[in-house]
Amino acid sequence: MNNSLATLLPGLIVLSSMVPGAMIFLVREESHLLRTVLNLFGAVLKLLLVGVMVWAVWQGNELESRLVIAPGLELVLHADALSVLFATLSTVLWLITTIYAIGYLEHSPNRSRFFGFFSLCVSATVGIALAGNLLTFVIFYEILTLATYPLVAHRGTPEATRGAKIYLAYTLTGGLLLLVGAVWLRTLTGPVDFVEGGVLSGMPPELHGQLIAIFALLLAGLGVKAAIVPLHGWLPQSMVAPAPVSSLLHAVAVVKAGAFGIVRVVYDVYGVTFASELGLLAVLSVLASVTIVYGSLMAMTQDGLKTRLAYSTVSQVSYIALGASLLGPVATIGGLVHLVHQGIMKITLFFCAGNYAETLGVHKVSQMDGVGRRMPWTTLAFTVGALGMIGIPPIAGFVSKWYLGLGAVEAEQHWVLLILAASTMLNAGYFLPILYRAWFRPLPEAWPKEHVFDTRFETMGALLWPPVITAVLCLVAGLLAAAPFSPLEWAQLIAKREYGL
Amino acid sequence: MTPESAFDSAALDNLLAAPLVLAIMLPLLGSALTTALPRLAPLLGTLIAVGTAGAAIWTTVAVWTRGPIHLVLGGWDPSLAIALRADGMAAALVLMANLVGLAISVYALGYFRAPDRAQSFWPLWLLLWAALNGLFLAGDLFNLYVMLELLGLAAAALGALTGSRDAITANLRYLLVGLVASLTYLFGVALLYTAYGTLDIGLLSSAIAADEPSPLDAAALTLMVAGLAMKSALFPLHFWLPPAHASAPAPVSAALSALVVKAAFYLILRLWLDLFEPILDLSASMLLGLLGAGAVLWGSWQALRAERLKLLAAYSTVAQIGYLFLFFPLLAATPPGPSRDNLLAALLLMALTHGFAKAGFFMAAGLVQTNAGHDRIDDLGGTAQRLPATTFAIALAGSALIGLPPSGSFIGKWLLMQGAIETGQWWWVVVGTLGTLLSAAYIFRVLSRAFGLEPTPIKFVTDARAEVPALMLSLVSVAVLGLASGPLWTLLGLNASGGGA
Amino acid sequence: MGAQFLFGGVGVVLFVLGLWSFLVHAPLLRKVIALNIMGSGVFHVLIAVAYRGDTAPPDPVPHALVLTGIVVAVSATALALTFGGRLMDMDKDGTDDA
Amino acid sequence: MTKDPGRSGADARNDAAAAARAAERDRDLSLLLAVLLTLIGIALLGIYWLALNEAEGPRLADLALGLVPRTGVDNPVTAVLLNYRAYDTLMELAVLLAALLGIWSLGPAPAGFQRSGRALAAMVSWVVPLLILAAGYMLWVGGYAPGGAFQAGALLGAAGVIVRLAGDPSAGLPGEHAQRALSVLGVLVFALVGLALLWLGDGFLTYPPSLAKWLILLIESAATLAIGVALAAAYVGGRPATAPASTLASGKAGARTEPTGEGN
Amino acid sequence: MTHWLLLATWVWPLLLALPASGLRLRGDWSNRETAAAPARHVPWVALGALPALAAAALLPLGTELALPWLFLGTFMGLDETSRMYLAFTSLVWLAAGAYAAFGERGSSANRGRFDALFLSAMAGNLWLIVGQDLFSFYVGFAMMGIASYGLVIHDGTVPALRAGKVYLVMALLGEVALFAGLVLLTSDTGTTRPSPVDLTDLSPLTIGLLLAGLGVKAGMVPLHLWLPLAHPAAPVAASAVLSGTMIKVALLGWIRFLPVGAVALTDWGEALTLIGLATMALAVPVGLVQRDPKTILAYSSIAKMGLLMLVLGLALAQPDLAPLGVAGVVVYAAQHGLAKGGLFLGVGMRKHAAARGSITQALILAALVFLALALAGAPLTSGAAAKYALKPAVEGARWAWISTAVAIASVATTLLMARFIWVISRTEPHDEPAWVWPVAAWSVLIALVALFPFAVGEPESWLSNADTVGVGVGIAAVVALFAAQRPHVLAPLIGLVPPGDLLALIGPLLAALQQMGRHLLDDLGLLWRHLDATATALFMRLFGSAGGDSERGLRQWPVAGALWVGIAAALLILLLAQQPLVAG
Repeated sequence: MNNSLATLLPGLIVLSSMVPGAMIFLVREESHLLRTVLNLFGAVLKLLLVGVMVWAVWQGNELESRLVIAPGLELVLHADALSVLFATLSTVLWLITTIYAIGYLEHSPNRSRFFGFFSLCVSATVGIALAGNLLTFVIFYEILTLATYPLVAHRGTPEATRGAKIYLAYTLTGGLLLLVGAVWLRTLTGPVDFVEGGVLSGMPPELHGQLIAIFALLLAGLGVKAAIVPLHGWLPQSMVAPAPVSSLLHAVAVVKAGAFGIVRVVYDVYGVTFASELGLLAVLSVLASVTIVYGSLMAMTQDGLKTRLAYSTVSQVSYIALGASLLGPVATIGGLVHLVHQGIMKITLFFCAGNYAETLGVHKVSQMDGVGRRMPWTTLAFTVGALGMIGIPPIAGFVSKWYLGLGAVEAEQHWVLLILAASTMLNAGYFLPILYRAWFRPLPEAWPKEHVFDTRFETMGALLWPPVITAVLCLVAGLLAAAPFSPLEWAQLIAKREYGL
Repeated sequence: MTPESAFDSAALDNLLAAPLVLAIMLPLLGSALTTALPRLAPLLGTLIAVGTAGAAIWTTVAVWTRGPIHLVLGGWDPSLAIALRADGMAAALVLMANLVGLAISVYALGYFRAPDRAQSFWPLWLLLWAALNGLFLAGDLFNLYVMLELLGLAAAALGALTGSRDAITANLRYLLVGLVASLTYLFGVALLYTAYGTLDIGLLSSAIAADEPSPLDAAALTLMVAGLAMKSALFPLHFWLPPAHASAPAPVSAALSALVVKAAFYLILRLWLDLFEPILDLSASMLLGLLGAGAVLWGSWQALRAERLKLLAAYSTVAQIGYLFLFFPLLAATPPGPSRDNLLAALLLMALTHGFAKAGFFMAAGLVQTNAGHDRIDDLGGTAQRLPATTFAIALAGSALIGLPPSGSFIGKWLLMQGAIETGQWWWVVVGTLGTLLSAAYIFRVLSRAFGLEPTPIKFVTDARAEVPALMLSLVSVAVLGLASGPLWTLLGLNASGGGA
Repeated sequence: MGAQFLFGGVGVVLFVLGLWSFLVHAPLLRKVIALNIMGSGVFHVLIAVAYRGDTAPPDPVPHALVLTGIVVAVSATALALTFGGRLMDMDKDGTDDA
Repeated sequence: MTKDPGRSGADARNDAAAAARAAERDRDLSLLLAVLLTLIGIALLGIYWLALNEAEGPRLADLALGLVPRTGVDNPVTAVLLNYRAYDTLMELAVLLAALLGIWSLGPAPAGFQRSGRALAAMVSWVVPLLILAAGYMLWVGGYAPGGAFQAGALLGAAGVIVRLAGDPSAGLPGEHAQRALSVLGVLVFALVGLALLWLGDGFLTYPPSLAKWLILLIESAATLAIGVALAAAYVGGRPATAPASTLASGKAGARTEPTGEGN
Repeated sequence: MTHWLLLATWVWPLLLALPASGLRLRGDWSNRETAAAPARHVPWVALGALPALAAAALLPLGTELALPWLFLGTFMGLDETSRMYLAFTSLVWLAAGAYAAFGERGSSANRGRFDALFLSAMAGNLWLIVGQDLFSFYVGFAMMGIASYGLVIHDGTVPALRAGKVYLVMALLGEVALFAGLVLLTSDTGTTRPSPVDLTDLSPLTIGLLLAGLGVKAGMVPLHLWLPLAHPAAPVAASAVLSGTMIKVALLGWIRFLPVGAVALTDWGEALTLIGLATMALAVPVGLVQRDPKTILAYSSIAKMGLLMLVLGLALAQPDLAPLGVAGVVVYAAQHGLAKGGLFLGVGMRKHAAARGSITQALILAALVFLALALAGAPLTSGAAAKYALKPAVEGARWAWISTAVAIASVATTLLMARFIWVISRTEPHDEPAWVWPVAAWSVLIALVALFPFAVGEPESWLSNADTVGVGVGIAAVVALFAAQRPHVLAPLIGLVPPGDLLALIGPLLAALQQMGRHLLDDLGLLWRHLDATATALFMRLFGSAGGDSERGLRQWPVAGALWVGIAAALLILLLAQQPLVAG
């Protein structure tokens, strides 16, 4: 691989959406075409670049961009297997979400602002994915907060601004705790990059107390975005955002960034073995488990479709943390692969929820009677996503669940199986009634607010295809889990490297 | 440097002197010219602004390439004559002040439409500018007094430019504060002259270092710092600042908040570090740190409670100055070395970032005010949404004020926290964290107004002459200072190897 | 030495007195006068430095400093008084809290 | 932001109560301040005493006096003012200019005083030329004896004050343009001389000994005029009227009630 | 290339599911009438099981197909057991498919849904049979389980919905337990395609979870609660496969994932035997008092599964019995699958295929009697042959009384069948047109049942079992006579135990628990909302603007000055404190 390209590529990947994003701000509101071109150009370019990166990392190349922002403070973008996993996920889903958003927001105001921040948001996410040290991570983590705030507030209704404020209060506080933790850690270690296997295991025992405190800070900071109970309060509130934003928040960006950060900290900063020695993993696993159960329980009580999905996210994302909290490569694989699987499944669900809202005005579960008749393809996609969430094979969700379960047994934490079982039951408890309503109940006399599109499809094409595509992805990710370049394969590659196998 | 050698190297001196002298004399001449030719004031003023900024850049380049410049005016013995000196710190501040000044000038072109206001503004503004450059480049304690007075008078006069009762009241108070403060400072100078018989900072510094610490040093330092602390609005002596800055016209507010306050702070820093270091111990620095902490918390809190945008910005200045004072106890507790260098650079970086950001913020706020006819935050919704570029500038500047990455103050805060943890003074971390949260709260209180149900803006920039300078300044504070602050270390002549631990 | 302390000491006292007066008295005119008294105090101290015994000529530097200081004080006084006058014109009720 | 909200009755009552409380507080505080400042004063006196008792510190006097012959003037104070520390002086002129500009920026001048009676007018017509003459002398004498631009300027200013007291609202000053030009003359000449010297290679404000005397004289003359005009104009207390002074309305001509610039 | 047929067994029905569903991409969606109306119904569903049948018939034993890229690594193959399973499963699905395609009526929109779900369940059932690894088993199991839920509630009636709910909860519990069991199994053995030898070291937890997880599907008492509700509630075609094939997969799972024949699990084996006995002991009496013929059949299925569990338990406890025992279980399962499938389909025929009193009805009734006899194990029927296959295991058991128990059970089954015939013969048919294809398919099934003993069984088995069936028929005849003359004596017994038996006991308990849980949740929710509201209000107040000027006092010169002087004094003191008062 060309050397200069190797040092530029990670940076270019971040810039490939940031630059079009910045340009979109300047686009006049009515220049629909120009904006769409910019959007898609950025998305496709990024996808191509990520493709090159995947290939390069697969070949074992080191890709790294470095920028000294101050002596001792370096912005490092580094492509390793873990970053590639997350970066690819965000990039692919961004492209799909962009198409969806273009359709979704076709006639709404402030589109330039929306798409500008939308692009920034993805740039930040990819930056998080590629961050090569804690400083870089913190920087992009905060940028992500900032870039998503306008998206959450986009609608401008009082609820939207309120939700956005709450979102911000949580995430900024979290970011600050993360910052303090990162700074503190740095005073102990000096500048260190993320290294597979961790960097802290050599620390003298008298510092272990501090390291535990730092972990608590980092976990608190990351836990806010990862929506770990009791730091999850923002997530249901931010459901006021437009559907593409929710999709992005839940599947690709914010929540994932938190979970990804936990993975990074556990594996590449502390080192999973060392973290286990410090007793940190036990705490994390308990927190994750509580979150999994709590989120599901709350989801059952929600009538709003999006809030139900939001609580579902609370629950599901903690699978990733759970995977990180179990010592052993198998659990690691489970957690990591869920990063991807939860992403594609949840984005499918949110797309569908958006379709219901946009096409029929259906916002609540109780309004969903018979939607399967009216919007069969959307509902089919929703069904795939929902069953995947429950963990029904051969959809992707099962794969994660399997590896988590196996990893738990491997780590001799049999109680985790109980959590998985409970979660499965609860997921079924809040998803299957939706499916039942959608497919088995008769159609209502009239939909709450039906929107007739000029199309022969059940809804606008730009809205219909994204969920269908992601639903197919859910199936493919499950059915071809053992095939090369599947998320599972990547997760295995990462685990192998993390454990030095 | 003996007189002979000064004469010998006159040619070189001249060349080196030119930018320093021009940076002070050009605006002074400009002030005279614009006074004499009021009709041409905007044109002349702009030309002079460009020239002055050029001289400032030249100064910085000269310092960058040749190291600190020390220039004795008149070719007399240095103890007798007045010296100008430009080291890295001065050069950095001069550069910031002049770039901000240039932006303010361009902005003012659009802001002051009424000819009589413009005629009043330009000469005073250029005088203020001359005073600023003179202050930053001065090497003589008495000359500093004159510069302080010039600065104070010009600033008060500019602040009262709106002619409203509030403005005159506030700026009369400001004038009196300036007078009493500079007299107190002068008293300290007089005591020093009594003891050491010279006014040159360099000579005094070595004299103080050579002598035993004496009570007179303590008294002089106390008087000078007390005066300057009042001028730099250190909590709780900031009482004059919010009304004065909030009632001034926007370009003036920008200059006052971004530059003038900074100048007084710069003098304290110089006294503290250059002149009186031998007689200082931790406790005195701790006192300043405590006051700084009070400023951070109280200023941010007040900003959060402020009803008007410009008042908010003014209180934010109080808080930001507080951050700068937090560095004093850290500097005192850190032995010379990379850590101390980092702290010093971080301090400067925060000052610079605040300079750019606050100026941008005030300019944008002024634009909002002009557009809306008022600046009550709660009623700004529509205006903020009509002016995307301005809101964007507020957002960017705001994130620099909060210290979110990738702004320069993020780096500054990072190093501040790092220093605090390294020296065991962890309580400053708590202060910084709380301050950051509060600042985020007040900034986003404003920004959330930009998301409403108002009509969509047609284009990004509506009034380039007014909006672009604000946007550029904000952008500099975020992007340039945040991502490329490395050169600052070089400019300061610090060991750029970094190394946190 | 004695004369020097006498002159300078008076300067110190004047400064402190002026400061007290400045802080305590509300009317602008009194404040301005107090400021000038403070200034005088400082000038006294400076002039005391210039004294080098009865035989030697005095040090001209402090003299020059004092001269400069006086002009600055005059300028500031003028501006402050104009401000005050402007305020009084605007609002006969009082001087606000300045 | 500038509108003065009319205060309601409740506010007024509250204000009254608050004022009473404030007065009481001020009494306590002034006592506290007195004690504090007394202590600080005593401490400062003590420190000052100690400092004077120390071995005589270095002084600039010998150096300054020794170099006077090379300054182009004979009066050491003038040498300091216009040569050793000429930069200070230049800036001091700028301070004066700043004050004047500040005064001008507040609006047109208030009305002048009642035109003087005959006796006063006669006296003024005698005194003013004398003052101008004395100013000239002062300027000249500054080269070798106490005196100089400031003293001269002060005399000129005093002349202006007298004229205004005698009833000329413009204090005998010329029209706006001339006034503006004269008031910046000092700064302008001073700065241009300095820059010219820099341009010529001598260094900023570094007079070649041969020209020093004349350059200083030039600067001093300009400064004198500028100071005089500035002081007089400052006394007038407002922007010079473009129109003839007599048309100024009496009373509250200067009390502007227009809203702020940014409000509209 | 023929081994790809293994893949086709389950891919084909899955692929058919999409066209069968009748979903259209384009249409006039805004029109309510046309939006709901699907495309023309095409009977794809009848063809779903063809590749499976072909595979069972054509592929040689030992055919393998490894697809490591598929799912988590898929391995398909055909051994004795799976071929037998594949054969009877595909036959039952084919017959039921024909019935579903032509016999099931109802709104055409719902038919598409039914067909798609039917095909999905079929695919799952076939996948788990041909798949030799545990992932295939679990995928198939789950697909089948979830899709069946849709089949159970298809009619949307209240009993169907209730049955569906019970089914779903229990099926999910079963799946979860199976999941955990398989995870533990993988962890214990380190492979996902365990041979019996690999399984010797299974932990008790693993075995328990596997038994319980599959036990739900198998109708193991007390996990059978869903079965008597769900099987009758489903449409006929679905009941046929539910009872005929789907419950059998539990046995397949046990055979594959328990160390049958590899090691003696005495405790577990005996426990399974006793549970099997208990299952029979409960199912038959309860079945006898049911009204609905399909419920009776369902209980019969439970009883039969009990029998098979019993035998499997014996094999588990005594490895020497395993080869014959497992073979017997498989044969019996096949026999029961075909016969039970036929019986369920026959109920549908009886109800709808022809008018009352027609020849067809008579023939149908006769066929039902034949099937019932086969199920009861009458000589010359498939039942006799199958039961004969079980004999070695039963007689080889350590517990001698097992044979007696089995014989009693045989008698009881006969009684149950007699009760079924009694009920079905009194059922009023409501004939519908166009029943040719279902009847034809059914006839083929019956023919297969009739041929079964001669194809599979050994000749000596043909005439076995006459005694027990004879006793049963005799008792039945006596009871029938009695009942005909004195209906009021036995009448109160009918319906004494509602379908789902124990559920009636558990129901209130669950309801009470649910109530409590809801209260608790409500209270917690209230508390949380209160806290949340308080926090939010506080937060909003912070963000809200404030009035007043809090620095008015500070701006008073004496106040500010005192602070200033105080700070200066403090600074001075701090600075002086570190140096001697008199310098030098």
